[in-house]
Amino acid sequence: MPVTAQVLIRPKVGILDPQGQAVEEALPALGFEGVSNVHVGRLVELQVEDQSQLDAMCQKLLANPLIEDYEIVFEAGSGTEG
Amino acid sequence: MPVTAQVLIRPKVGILDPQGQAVEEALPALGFEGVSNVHVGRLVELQVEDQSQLDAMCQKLLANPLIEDYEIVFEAGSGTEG
Amino acid sequence: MTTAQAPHRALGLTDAEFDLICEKLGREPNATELAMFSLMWSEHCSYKHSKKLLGKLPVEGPHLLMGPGENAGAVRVGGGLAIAFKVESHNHPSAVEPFQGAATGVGGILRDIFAVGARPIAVLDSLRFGELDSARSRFLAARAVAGIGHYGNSIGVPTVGGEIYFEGPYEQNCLVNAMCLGLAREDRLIRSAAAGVGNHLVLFGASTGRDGIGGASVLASAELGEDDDSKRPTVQVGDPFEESKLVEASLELLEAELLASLQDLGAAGLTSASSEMASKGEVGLDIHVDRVPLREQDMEPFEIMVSESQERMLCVVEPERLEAVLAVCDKWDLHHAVIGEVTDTRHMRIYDGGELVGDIPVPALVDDCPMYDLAPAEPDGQIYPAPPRRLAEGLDAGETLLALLGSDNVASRRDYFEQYDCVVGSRTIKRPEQAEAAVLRLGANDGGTGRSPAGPPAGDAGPTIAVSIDGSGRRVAADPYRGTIGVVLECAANLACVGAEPLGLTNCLNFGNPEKPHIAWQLERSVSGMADALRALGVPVVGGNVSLYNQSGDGPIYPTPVVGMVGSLPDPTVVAGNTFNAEKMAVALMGPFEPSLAAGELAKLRGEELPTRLPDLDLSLHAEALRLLRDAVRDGTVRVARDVSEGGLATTLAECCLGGVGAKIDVAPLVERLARDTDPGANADAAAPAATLTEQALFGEGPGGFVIAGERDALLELSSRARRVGFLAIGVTGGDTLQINGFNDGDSSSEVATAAGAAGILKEISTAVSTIQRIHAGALAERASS
Amino acid sequence: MATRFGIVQFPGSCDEVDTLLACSRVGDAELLWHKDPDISGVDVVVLPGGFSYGDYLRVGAIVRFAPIMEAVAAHAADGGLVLGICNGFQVLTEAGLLPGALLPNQNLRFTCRQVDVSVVNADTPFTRECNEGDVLSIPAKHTTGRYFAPPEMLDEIESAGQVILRYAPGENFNGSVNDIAGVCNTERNVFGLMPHPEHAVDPLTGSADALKLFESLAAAPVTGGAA
Ligand SMILES: Nc1ncnc2c1ncn2[C@@H]1O[C@H](COP(=O)(O)OP(=O)(O)O)[C@@H](O)[C@H]1O
Ligand SMILES: [Mg+2]
Repeated sequence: MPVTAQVLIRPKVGILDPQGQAVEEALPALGFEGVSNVHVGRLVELQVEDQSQLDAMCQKLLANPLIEDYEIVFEAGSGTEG
Repeated sequence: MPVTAQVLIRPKVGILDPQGQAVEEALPALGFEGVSNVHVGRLVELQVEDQSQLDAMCQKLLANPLIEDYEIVFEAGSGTEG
Repeated sequence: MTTAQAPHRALGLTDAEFDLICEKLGREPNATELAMFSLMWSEHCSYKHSKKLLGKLPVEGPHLLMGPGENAGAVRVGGGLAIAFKVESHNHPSAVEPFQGAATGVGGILRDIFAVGARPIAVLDSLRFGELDSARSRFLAARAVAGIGHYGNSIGVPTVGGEIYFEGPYEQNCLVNAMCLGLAREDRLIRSAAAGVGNHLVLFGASTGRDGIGGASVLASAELGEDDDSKRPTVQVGDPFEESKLVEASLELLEAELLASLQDLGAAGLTSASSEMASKGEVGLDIHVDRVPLREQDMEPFEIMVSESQERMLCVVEPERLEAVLAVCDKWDLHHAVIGEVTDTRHMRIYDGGELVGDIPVPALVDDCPMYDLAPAEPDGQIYPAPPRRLAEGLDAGETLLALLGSDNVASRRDYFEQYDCVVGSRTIKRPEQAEAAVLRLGANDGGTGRSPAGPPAGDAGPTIAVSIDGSGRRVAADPYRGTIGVVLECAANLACVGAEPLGLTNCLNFGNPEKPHIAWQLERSVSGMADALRALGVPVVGGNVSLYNQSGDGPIYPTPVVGMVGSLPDPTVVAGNTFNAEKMAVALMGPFEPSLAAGELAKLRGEELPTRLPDLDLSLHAEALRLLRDAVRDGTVRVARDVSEGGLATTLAECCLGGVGAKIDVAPLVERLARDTDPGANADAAAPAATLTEQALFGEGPGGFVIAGERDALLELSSRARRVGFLAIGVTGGDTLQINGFNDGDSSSEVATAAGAAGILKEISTAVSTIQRIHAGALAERASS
Repeated sequence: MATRFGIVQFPGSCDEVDTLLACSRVGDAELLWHKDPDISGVDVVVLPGGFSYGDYLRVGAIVRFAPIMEAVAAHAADGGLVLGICNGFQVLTEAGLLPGALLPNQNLRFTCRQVDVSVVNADTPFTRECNEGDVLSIPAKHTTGRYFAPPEMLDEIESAGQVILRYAPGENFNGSVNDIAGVCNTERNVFGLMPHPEHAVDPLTGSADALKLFESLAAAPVTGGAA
């Protein structure tokens, strides 16, 4: 049974995140105050036959472990936690 | 109390997603079989004072409704940290 | 901190160096001071293994405005304008994280250029990776190229040229060298010496994080006792958007004459930038690290001093101009802070919240690093293994030509350079593949700053310059002295092909570990070769960079000197192209070309071992040939010019056909000349076997050969002037095939004399131009993307 | 009186001086600062190429909130001419001044290539000096240039003659729907295109084919503009 998974990829703590900074600075100009700690990352959604492979996929392709952290999330009801 | 939120932004269904395709095609070469339906989107994480503003922020800035769908999540789902 | 813990060793300092530091200070350094010493006494900052050698290079010339020692050198190009330029390596960071490593390499070299007050107007790159059949090499190449494009494209500086090659010895240690050119009015060039006791030291640009703290992180763990995750060193990430604001702000500050001096923050961050400014100005600096805008909390003073966060500049400002300076920073939304002031102490004093946390005499930090003599020793034989054989046996000349054209080091680079914006700035007259060197006009936009709205007077393109970057690994590995001469000659050749006179050269010496005698020998011979070639050409070195320790368990890289040359030319509308563009043009081979198969592309594809020596050459003859060609391009005699490089004459001729026009070529004259040269006095049939000579003529490599084309009568006239340097009429353009004949393909029984005779055509290469185009275009792209 | 071009300089703009030079070949041109909303006296507003605000989050997304953008929108609403080139085109779609959106190139790469585009509609202020069917050689250089509009919108754009430029056969490297290289709004006073006409105004640097587009603008009667 293929499982649907989400991979959330975000800049590692301490790594420059110019995108997050840019968004944070743009929001007040739009009238949205009180927003902080903005970070922009990537979202990869996929269906896998063998969910045990996901971690290796992240390490090898989906994320860049040197500068990014990743988190694997399984869609509710579509599998067990890895 | 500021709330931490995740905004998941994904390409609208039906719009060609070459990034997703590229990932899907690269995986078998790395020895990962059985992966399908790959889509690549964006993840925005932020802290907001007033969570009722989030939807407007998405509409106005974080997503482009013509080409993207978005979803606001307040709690990270179950998952494994990488 | 005691020597027993030996953090200095982890920081790359020897015990003797550590003792010397203690002696200079009269005590042991604290963590902050040790961190600063370890950076300033590193090879990267002190050139402790290469400085003595570099003294051999000529640094004077009629066009020189600023020589080595400043952030970038500069030459005069006419019209009151100067070109500042420099090449730098970012090899090690690119091997770790190729995209960010290459991107920040471009960011760094851009800052060197605008630090001297010049607006960056062009980038070039020189890249080396392992063979493309390695997945790692494909990944590194693809990501490094993407990173260079990302930075250059986003900042609006065109990448106008470069080179990329694939060889086994770069598998573990790729080379990513980037060169930048900047334009300034001569009178606007600025130096970095700090001056004026009491002046403010202002840091502006990005905030400071733990980027690239690298080796110094041992101090963190030493101090903290254990590996605190939040303190680990991080990869430098580039932000070209921040840098584009930094360029504009810096140039605006200089234009308004608000700065006493300006300096970029590169490797070794604030430590190197500030102490070098102090050293040059013979002053002291007080720096308050608590005033530095930080991106991360709880940074230690030493971390702030060594951080390599990108996109930052340091300047010295007189008190009455401070307000105006900060206003410009605000206009461009840049962080800024007065982090210190100029003193007369000649000490670097580092304060944290008013507390003195470091105090080092400037000379000790900047000038007193011990200089080492190399211990060169020539190896007994070739130290590099033969490459694997890639070519089937028994190919005829036509098949060999196609194999070469499709090989990784010869095939079209379009797949790579198309990822670079080569047109932004409206200066690019010749883009990649359109000529042997990139050609740029300078006057189109401005009087030097590039942002003045006034256009040029009608029809005035201003001064025109040409630029090329070239390097060699395999040929230098075969013979560091002659190989390096070949690199300089190739770069000069590329300029001559567009009619440009070389004004200055920058170089990056990419070598292995200089403490090993064989590497020291390579380095010594290579620098000697560069010096001799430059003296013969009358070209000075304006600056450069040394990247050593490019070495891993697999051994050292090929020794790889990379040179970039800038030249000027009088008329931008008279520039030779590099493909045949009309029928019935006469084609000639000009120059003191003595092709040899040794160390060439064909030898590589055949898996042959490298020789330990390349043929001798007569430098004055080469210089004369370059001058003749340059003048012949300038007066319109030569319309098409391409220097013979990888894959030899046949490959070069095929590349000349890429524009769609073919040619009929007779190589007999060259074979004949080779026969004469091989065994002067002897009669032809006693010389080397005809097949070998033919192969040498078709695929042999070496400096000094030019395929040129022009009107028949004009070339005839040139031939009489060019006799001394070598001139052979070899054919005529036209048709849709490349036909090369006049040789004997492998039939050892026939004689050279027969092959040489126009009547004695035994076999020929006859290849459709469309086949040449397809093979040249397709091969690399396919392999690289697989 | 010469047509007055105002080229908006955003932080991260790259081609604003090139555009300024191109415009000054046919009229008066000046740079406008993104923080200054006063654009009075300007006949044609040009949003140049580049990476405004770093193109962070999504190309053209953040820039549309620059102080000057309100004035640009007002200028457009008054019938004033607005030209968006590359990043400027992306900004105009994000700002809702032009229909559709720009997506990442099919090849997922920044690609810099001289392309042929053909003039589909010569009856606009931007193309009046061209003839329908003219083929122009212009450089394109971008990572996010795949024009997209949902089917219904696309039908409307096509039937209203809003497609002004199309990539010639074989030239559509980014994968734009219907080979669209440039579109205008229904009123035909706002035009965006991915290729860079400012880099095709001088044979010395490759091509002068796009000069016609600037000449069209210089020849266009001034219909509106912010007071
Ligand atoms: N890494 C690169 N970056 C930019 N341009 C490149 C790169 N590699 C090659 N080029 C360009 O591609 C063209 C062909 O490269 P190359 O075969 O090395 O030329 P040549 O042998 O004539 O010096 C040249 O115009 C060169 O500037
Ligand atoms: Mg060459």
